[in-house]
Amino acid sequence: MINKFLGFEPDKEKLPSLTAKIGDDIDLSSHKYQKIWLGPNHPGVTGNMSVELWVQGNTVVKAKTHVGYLHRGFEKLIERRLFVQGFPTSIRMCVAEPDTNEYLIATCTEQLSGYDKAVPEMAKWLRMLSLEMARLQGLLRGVPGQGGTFALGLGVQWGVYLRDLILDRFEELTGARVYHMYIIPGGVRGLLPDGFKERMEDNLRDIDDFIIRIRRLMFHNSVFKKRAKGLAIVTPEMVDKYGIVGTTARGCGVKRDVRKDDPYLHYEQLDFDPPTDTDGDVYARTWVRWQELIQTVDLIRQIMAKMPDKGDIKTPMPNVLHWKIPKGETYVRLESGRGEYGMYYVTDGSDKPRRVNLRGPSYTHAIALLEDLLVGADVADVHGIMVSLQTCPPEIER
Amino acid sequence: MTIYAKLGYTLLGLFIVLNWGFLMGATFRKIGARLAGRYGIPFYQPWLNLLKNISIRTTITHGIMYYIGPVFRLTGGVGLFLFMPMVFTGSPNGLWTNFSFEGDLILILYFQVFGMLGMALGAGQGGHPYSAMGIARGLAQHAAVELPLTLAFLSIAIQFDTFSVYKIVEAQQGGFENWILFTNPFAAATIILAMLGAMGHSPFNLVKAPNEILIGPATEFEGTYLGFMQSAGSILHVMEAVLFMNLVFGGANSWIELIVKTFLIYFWSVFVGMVFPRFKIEQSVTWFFKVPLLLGFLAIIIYSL
Amino acid sequence: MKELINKLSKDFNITDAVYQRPSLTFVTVPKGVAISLVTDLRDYEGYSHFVMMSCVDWIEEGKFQLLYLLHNPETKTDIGVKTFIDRENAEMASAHHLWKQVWTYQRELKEAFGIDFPGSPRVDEDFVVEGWVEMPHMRRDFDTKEYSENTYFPRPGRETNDPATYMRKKLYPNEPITAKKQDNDK
Amino acid sequence: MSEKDMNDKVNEMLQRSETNVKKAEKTFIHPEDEEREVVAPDGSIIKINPIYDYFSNEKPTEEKPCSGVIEKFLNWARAESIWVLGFGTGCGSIEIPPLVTPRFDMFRFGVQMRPTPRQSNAFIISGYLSVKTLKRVIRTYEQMPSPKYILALGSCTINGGMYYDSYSTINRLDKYIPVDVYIAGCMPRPEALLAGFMKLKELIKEGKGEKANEYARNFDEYKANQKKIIKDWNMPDYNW
Repeated sequence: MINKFLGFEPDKEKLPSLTAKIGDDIDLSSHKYQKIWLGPNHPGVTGNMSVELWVQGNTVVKAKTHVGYLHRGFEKLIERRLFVQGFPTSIRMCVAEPDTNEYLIATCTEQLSGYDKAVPEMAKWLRMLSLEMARLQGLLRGVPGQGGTFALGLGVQWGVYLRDLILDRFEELTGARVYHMYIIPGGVRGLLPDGFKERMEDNLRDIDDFIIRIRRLMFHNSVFKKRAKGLAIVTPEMVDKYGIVGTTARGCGVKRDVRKDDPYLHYEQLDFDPPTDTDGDVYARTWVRWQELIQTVDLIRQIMAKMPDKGDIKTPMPNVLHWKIPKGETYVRLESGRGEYGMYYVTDGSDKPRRVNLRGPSYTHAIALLEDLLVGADVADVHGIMVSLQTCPPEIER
Repeated sequence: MTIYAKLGYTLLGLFIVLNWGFLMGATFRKIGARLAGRYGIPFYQPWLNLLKNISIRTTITHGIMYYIGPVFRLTGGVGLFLFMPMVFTGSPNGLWTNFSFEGDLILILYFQVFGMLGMALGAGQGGHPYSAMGIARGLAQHAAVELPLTLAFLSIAIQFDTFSVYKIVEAQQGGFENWILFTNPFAAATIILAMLGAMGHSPFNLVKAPNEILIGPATEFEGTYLGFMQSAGSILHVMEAVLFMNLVFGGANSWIELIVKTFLIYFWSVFVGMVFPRFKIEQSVTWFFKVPLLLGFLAIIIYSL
Repeated sequence: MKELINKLSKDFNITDAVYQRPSLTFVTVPKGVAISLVTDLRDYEGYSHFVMMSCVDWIEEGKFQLLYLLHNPETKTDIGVKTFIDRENAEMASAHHLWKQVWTYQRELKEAFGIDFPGSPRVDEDFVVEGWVEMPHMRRDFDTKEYSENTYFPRPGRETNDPATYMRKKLYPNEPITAKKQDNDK
Repeated sequence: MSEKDMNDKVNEMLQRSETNVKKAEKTFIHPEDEEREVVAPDGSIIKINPIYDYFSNEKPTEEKPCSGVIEKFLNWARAESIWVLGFGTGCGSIEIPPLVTPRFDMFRFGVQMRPTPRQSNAFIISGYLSVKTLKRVIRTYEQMPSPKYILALGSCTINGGMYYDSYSTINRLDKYIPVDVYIAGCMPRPEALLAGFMKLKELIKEGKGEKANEYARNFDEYKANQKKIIKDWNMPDYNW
């Protein structure tokens, strides 16, 4: 009311219309618009990508995403490597949660060579543990990171510190800090070290404490609410139209979770319910992710309680240097921290795959959806919207 | 006291203010770091940064106004210092009253905007779209801050019937119950709220937000110019704190008191900045035009009746 | 799943169906039918979630295999619609009107394989590589190693070995290579 | 491959690169980048040739260091206040957040992040570089004020690493821009990065951080290597 009285809500009819769509050309020489580039050399974009913005005042009228700055040609490289050589290559596809790539490529090769039924119980539980730990470390960076886009850097500092602790546990389990190569065809590489569960429990207690603090810092913060509420709304109708998955879909009330829809490993033995919210804005998405943080901590506790103490961790496989997989194709998916993450794998009977194609959630979120959500947004909100869609450029261009 | 002695004391005061500004900046970055659980920068880092900036070899130019930007900003800071009585010693020609005179409150109001306008010229010639956007945001927000601040200043001027900062400080002597904080609470509340915007910390720092638009007006500045600007920023921060100390918190009777009071005043804006994200520009403008503006009107009305 | 495929094969010319998993089926249709089948699946069978679009280069047969992978959120099943198109002057009808993200896939396939999708928005723009003058980089006959060695500067001293022969040389230096093992090496 | 063979190969490549550049200049000039006359805001008519500017053919000036004690003192200041550009060019940038947070905290060594190239003097090339990014990296490097330092992360910048046979990523960074410190590993741990910063500080204090002048001296050679692989030199408007 007071905004209207003081004239802070501009009369939209007096301004040139915001009707620009993909493909429309905006006449820059009319001096009504300005073109600015956000990225790649800009701390406000997620990773190494860029967004080309046509702005009118502070309002974006048209946006174009430019990707390819991180293109390494993974799919081509894997085609000329042995199946097992593909592992170290493929896990570098997405740096935010590398374990998901390990699981996908291991399961694809197992399914096509008929070993998927032979994976031992213990290995399945350990795979689940490493996947959930990967999700946890991603969320510890991602949830406060949403506050970080609005300059609430304190939560990021706490979150990244706790993420380091989880990476320490990864180091104990797998020997590596970021790129683990823990899940291999036929099983996993190692058992839990002694005392792992106790140390993990210590860290989880710290994270519990952090979860409560971040709630007070972000979700009870009036300025954060003011920035995030009503921003970049995704409606349930848009979900199928744009192929929206994961927390972005759950933020607007559409329950899409591969762990429930297409259960893999032992997820049907765990007791959990994917959180949802109805608003579909940046605040709702962050809220869903925050609840998922609680849930992931709970899932790790459940997994550690339910998993057997000992057991086979790897089924005997053929010599990997001469391993040939019969002709076939498959698609395997899992729920990563960002949503459905899948891999299409084609073999032709030789010792190298014919085609590997990764389907990352950012592929649709960061290009088709982002370009449409940015129209009408404020320039200052672009970074917040990109992070709220969990944009991860390496999985777009591979 | 001869004019030369006065000049000497003024320059000495400027030196103290510059170093105190550097130290205060480093201290608050350390406080922020400790809050996050970090060790933080060494306390002498700002001096090293200044030296480093001076030692940069490359100089680029975008035209004459580009040089004038940092100079204007420094002039704004130094001008604010020149006409501000720093320490109250009981005489208008005291050692640390600098060149304050009747009506310096108006000049100080002008000098607050001066640096920003200079930056607008310099950054505009820089030609970078981020600079232009940053400066447009900065000027919009500055106008929004100035309005309640000016109303509060006017209210204080009406209260004591003077535009001299020295006389306002003089009127507040003799115990904290004489501070404007208690004698004119509406004006004081307006100033305390508007101060957040004037200090340029979160949530009112979209002007130089690295996430949203790189670093705003300073995008194109490097080397010595950046060193100039950072020194000017340090001086400005201290002088804003001194201004609010003089106007609301009863001035200072010694350098120690000045340092303690400016530290606490500066801490208020940093404290708010640590736990709040930043506003968008239209949100911050609206914010200043709501409560602070109403309080400012009340302060005027009460003392005009 | 089988009932659905039987039902569909009445209307569409389904030449092949592979039941990969209980929840995943790949069907093969001629080039002209693919888009209508995808539209039918989306509108009437509930396969409303477009998972991905991919292409496989079967260079031996001179064909590209295009795949449209759809997911049904109700029955939690997937169906992959495959179609084969010629490698020479590859061209396919565009499906960008069905889902909003399809044009991105088509833009990528245009760049990576050289398949043209007339009418698809921004299909001629660069997607991941910039200023690419060679043949489309995902085709099987494009040799990435050779290109890399010719274009970028390999650092002297870096060796690349075939893992199988290298390991045998290191682990069993005295063992003669039998005929069977030589077969395996190929 | 011996060093001599390498040199022969490089020479041969350079000869080919001449034609490549000519081809590139012809092929990838967008209409808005053609040489033409435009009306300036004040009404005068000026000639512009954007593509020539994009090549950045103009040789940077070589700035001589001061002498003796002064230079030592300035070098000490430079070493203790390193401003790093916040541009994550590859997957190594995932290890930058741990560096600015409590666990590894690089601020205590005087290393800080700056958002714009004009204000930073160290550049972390965090891992593999695709040709598309290399173009931006070179532009950014040329924008940074001298003296400037490059830290190259990971085996990908040393010899191509995992991507030695990729058509999209370069193999040796030091053929395109001079590198001060290489940090090996895939990916290097934050401790390794801190050690890299310490090494850089040592180099600067010894007066060996003069790679910007080396770039200016061997500008033609570097530029020829860059032009050989970057075919499309069109730059987006203003900046990126």
